[in-house]
Amino acid sequence: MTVVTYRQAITRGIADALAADEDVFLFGEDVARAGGAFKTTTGLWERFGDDRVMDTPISEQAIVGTAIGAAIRGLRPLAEVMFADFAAVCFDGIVNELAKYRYMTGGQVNCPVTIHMANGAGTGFAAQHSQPAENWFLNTPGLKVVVPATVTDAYALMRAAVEDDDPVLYFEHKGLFGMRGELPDVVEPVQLGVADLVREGDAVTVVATQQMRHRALSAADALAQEGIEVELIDPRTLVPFDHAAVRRSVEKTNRLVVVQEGSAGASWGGTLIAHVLQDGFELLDAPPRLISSDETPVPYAGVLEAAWLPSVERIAEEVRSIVRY
Amino acid sequence: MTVVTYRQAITRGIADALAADEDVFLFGEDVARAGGAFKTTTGLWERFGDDRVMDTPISEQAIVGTAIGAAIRGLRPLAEVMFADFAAVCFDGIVNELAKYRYMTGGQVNCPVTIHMANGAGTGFAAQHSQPAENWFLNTPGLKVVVPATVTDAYALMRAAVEDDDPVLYFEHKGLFGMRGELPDVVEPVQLGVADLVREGDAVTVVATQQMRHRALSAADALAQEGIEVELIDPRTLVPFDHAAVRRSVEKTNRLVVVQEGSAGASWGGTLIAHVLQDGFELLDAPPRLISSDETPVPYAGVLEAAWLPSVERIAEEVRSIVRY
Amino acid sequence: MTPPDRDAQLQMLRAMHEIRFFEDACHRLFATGSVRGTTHLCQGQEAVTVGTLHALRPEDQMTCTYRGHGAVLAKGVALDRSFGEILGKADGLCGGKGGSMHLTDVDKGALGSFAIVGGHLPVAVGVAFAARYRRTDELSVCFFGDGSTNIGAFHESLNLASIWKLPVLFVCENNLYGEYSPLHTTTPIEVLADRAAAYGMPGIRIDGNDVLGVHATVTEAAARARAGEGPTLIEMMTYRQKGHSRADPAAYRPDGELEAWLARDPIVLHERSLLADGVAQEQLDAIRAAAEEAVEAALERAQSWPDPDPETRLEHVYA
Amino acid sequence: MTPPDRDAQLQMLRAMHEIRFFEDACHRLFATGSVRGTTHLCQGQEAVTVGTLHALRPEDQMTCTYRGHGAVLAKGVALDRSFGEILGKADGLCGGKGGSMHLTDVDKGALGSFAIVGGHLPVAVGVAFAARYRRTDELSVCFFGDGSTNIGAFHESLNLASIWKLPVLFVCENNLYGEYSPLHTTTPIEVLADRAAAYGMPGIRIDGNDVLGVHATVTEAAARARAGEGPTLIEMMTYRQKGHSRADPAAYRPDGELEAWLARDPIVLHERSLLADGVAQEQLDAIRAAAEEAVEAALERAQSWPDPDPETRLEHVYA
Ligand SMILES: Cc1ncc(C[n+]2csc(CCOP(=O)(O)OP(=O)(O)O)c2C)c(N)n1
Ligand SMILES: Cc1ncc(C[n+]2csc(CCOP(=O)(O)OP(=O)(O)O)c2C)c(N)n1
Ligand SMILES: [Mg+2]
Ligand SMILES: [Mg+2]
Repeated sequence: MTVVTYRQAITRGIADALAADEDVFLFGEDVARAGGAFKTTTGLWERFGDDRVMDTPISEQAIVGTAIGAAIRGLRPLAEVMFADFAAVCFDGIVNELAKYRYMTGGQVNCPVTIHMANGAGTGFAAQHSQPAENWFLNTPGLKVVVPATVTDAYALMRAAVEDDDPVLYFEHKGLFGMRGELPDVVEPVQLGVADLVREGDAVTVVATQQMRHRALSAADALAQEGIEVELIDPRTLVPFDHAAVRRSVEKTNRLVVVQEGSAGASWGGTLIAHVLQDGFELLDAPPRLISSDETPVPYAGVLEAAWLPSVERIAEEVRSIVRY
Repeated sequence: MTVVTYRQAITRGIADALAADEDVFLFGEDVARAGGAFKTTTGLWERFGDDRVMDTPISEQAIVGTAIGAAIRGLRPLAEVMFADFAAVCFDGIVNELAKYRYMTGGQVNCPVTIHMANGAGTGFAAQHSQPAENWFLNTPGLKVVVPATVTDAYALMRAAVEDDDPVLYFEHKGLFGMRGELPDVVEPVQLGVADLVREGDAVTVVATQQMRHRALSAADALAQEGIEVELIDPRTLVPFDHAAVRRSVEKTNRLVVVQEGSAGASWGGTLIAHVLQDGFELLDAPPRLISSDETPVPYAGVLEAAWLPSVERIAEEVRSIVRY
Repeated sequence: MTPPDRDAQLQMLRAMHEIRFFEDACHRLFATGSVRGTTHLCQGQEAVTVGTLHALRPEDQMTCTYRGHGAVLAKGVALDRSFGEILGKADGLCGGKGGSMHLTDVDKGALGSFAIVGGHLPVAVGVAFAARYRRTDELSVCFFGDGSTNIGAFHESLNLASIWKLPVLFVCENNLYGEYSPLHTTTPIEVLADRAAAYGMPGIRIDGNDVLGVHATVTEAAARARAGEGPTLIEMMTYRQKGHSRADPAAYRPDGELEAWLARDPIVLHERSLLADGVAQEQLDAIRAAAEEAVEAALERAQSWPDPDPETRLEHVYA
Repeated sequence: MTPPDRDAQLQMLRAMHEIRFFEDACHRLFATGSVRGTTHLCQGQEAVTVGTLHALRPEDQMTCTYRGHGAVLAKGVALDRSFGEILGKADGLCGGKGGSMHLTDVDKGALGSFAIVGGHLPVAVGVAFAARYRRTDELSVCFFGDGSTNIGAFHESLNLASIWKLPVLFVCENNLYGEYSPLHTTTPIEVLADRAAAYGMPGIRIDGNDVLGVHATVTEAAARARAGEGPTLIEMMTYRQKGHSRADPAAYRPDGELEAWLARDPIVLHERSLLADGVAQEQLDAIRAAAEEAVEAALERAQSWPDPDPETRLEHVYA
């Protein structure tokens, strides 16, 4: 057991994946000599060498395509796409080639590609470097999507992603890089599609990921002072999604709040609410609530960006209003 | 009043937009001499000439960027991106540049760009040429999204899109190109964000767009034989969305079914259900239902693709089950 | 580097005939509504794919486009299962999920037909990367059109392949048109092979209708690639004898263009060279007839196959 | 083509000084936490933007990158409102919505700073298109880095600009690095200007630290563009004296590289040429001091401005 940062947990996850399987290689812009734009790959080039860890030109389309080609020939590429926003320049590779390759060929190939990228707002990078980009990919069957929020999950989900035989988009949240936590020496493997029950409670089910999980937990602590016990669930992976875990919880609490970074349109939070309401309409004693960001791009200035993100106070207030409904 | 096809209505919409404003120009791959891959621009090059109607190289990134640059300098570009699936190769231009330009600059520019593209499944083009791609864009504030289903809307929404001062993605549905309908000689202007009440009824509110609007209408006709009167709403534009129209209807019917082509994850249908349930929880007497396609890419073979798309029978059956709930 | 022997040359003729008959059959099938959506035929371009793939080894890996029937067949994929896929049959190559634009037979090294222009070029780079990573002798070959050299993925792929000196051959089938637009209306240079210089890569333009010339050039470029000397861009001049897709009558062609190219039909040219080389006309005719028969028999078999079970549409999304 | 007169040359010196002091101030501000996220500085590259934009007209239109402070200031944008934006102030150029990577002042023809590599190249093509469409004499100029020449949008943009012979200048600031990677590790050719040939476009490599040389080359290319002869790719060799962004110490530089380039600092070179031309040292010192004072005063003003009202975050999404 050591205390490490979320960033270091990612690095360790990648290192152990590289060590465990010679078919795994890491590549992307500045991941080798420079150790990554976010320093999530520090020391890996030194340890694994030129053959396993490679810098690329600024060519995200080539990066994603290369990963696909290598994967169908039996390798397990781990590509870095730096800021998740840049996934837009290789969107075709991800949604039209990677996600559909297995299906279009009638199952002739597997695409065990992992793409890891830095996600989310709150760090002052403005509109083109701050998007919670996971929502772009959720209408595209064929992809798996993971969104770790803790040190342990950052590690374990990286291992699971690389070992998975399907394409996995691994979103690490920029706002969490410096967060510290305990990482066991031997981390229990995590399955994709299994939620984490962060906190038990009976008053309301709150579902949140990444940065919002931590804010929701702070809100839950505050609400506990008022006697409101929140049950907090972090799905950890958006595809596959652990609907059973949310259902179990809502059966108990009869209330549902989803907290997400990013706007509401075509988002995982809206999808979840629609799903729960379709299958468990009678379960809810109060309206579902989607707490999300404004319907705007991410602004730069501190006061603007802070207001854009759901705050602990806002989460507490909205949860309170649902509980009191 | 003449009877024209949906395809011809688009062409007339573009022609009238070009005729009405010299700042409008049309460009894209094979739109000029060839009249468009879908023949939606037939005759326009002959009529408006090289200066107004231009063929481009196969370079969607350049097409979208050129539209942006021209728009901020005061023109009203109308770009064709052929199959909507190809929007993936210029996704960055659309979501990171076009959608955010005005916002990032604090309102210094407008981007009156229209991008029209052929959308949807059912015509045997397989996974990379059949996606209902509108859902890719709904988590990106800054874009407007229109999805005409009728001859008149195809015309009127094209005019409204080109005249709008914001970026508009205009999705024409491939399955409707040959559909015939009456087009008035002078078409009433349509505002973006105003739904069409297709059919009145009191038993259930059904919301559907494009191809699914027509299937839902057939299903409604069948259900009427059984005494179930469906109220059918076609929002016509997904952004802005006419939430008031849906609310009004659900207040009357107390039941909601959304029919959409494409899978459920991060879709407009799920978003709508979450929205209605949050704001009108007490209105519903039965669970909301999202009728959508399978969670797979679009398959090629006729029997497979037919099963992938919600059929009239399936729509009728699911609506019936909600009404009988 | 020895040229292909007589037997190999006759096999190339047979392969070209099979593609030609296959495409003619597709044309008919599309016209009669048995092919859904669209289909892009390659009559006239057979020497490109046959010359290239017959110069390579079975274990080499190939990617191509929606206009890929010829490439797939030249890679040795079964005629009947190819027809089956285009007809959307359960025993088609992809179980009916892919169709005309996505013929794939991984076992034969026909890794995929891609329908997004440029989409497969980076994939071909990755295939070559895997070969190098595993220190095999395999090579990756990638077919694409003239118009595709204007899309971003082309640029990124050639650049990366070159800086990493990967064993990949980029074969540009210059058939003078991208869809309906003549190349000169979209592309400010004439010789596309010249683009290779932007990537420090050799670029060669050759006659793509001369199957032996194609074979020779590819043999040389393949040797370079296998020796670790990196990729080559080979522009092969050829002509699409039919329209772009579906029922396109190709009315945009200048007068006489088609006729001039028909006179340089790759099958005719190859037959002429074989005749000059002493092969008897009867043998050529027999090869043609055998090819036709094989294609027709394959089509009949494929037509007799059942449709896929609708439930199979839910399979193969995830591993 | 006459070279800039003495006065114009002194104005260029002043402009370079202002950029240098501005960037030094940003460096301090970032270190002390007043700048959020990141900032990319351009000390050492001032001659590129100043030489280019002083050779053009005020009505010409400019797009640039996240490393765009120099380009924006050289286009005549106010120092205080630029600082204000970087500090996230209500009166910043973009009301605090854009920040360091998105300085924009449309009134001055500073059309935007773009943070996605390659994202603005097609936009620059569209700006030139509008000029031609409206038959104005305006020109579009676009700055981007060496590393950006490997991205797909570069390829598509130069190709389209060339086939349409649009009035756009593509200025590649070759500062030897893309982020932390030296160019030769990512790019298989040495002279990026050679890529112009792939688009049938003239490509020129020049010394980007010689402000008068830059001025002369741009003047010529601009004349060609305005005459309807199409775009030019100009590669300007220069050096990024600081790290890539934020607190990057640039430890990856080979020994002596920085020192060699500091000896060729564009401001030093220009002062030397002015001295040789008979300008007095005192006058040069006065210009430097005035620039420093202007920058400091602008910073003080900007720092005194209020934060934006949080409600303004909801504005400016739609027209
Ligand atoms: C990204 C993208 N844009 C446009 C298309 C539509 N399209 C299909 S084929 C084609 C022309 C391609 O021309 P070329 O590369 O010369 O190949 P050819 O068809 O001549 O074999 C176009 C534009 C596409 N499939 N993908
Ligand atoms: C599409 C995309 N990929 C990666 C990045 C991250 N990135 C920012 S700057 C940069 C290096 C650019 O190098 P160059 O073009 O030489 O410009 P310079 O920074 O040297 O001015 C990279 C890779 C980005 N912003 N956009
Ligand atoms: Mg072609
Ligand atoms: Mg650089």
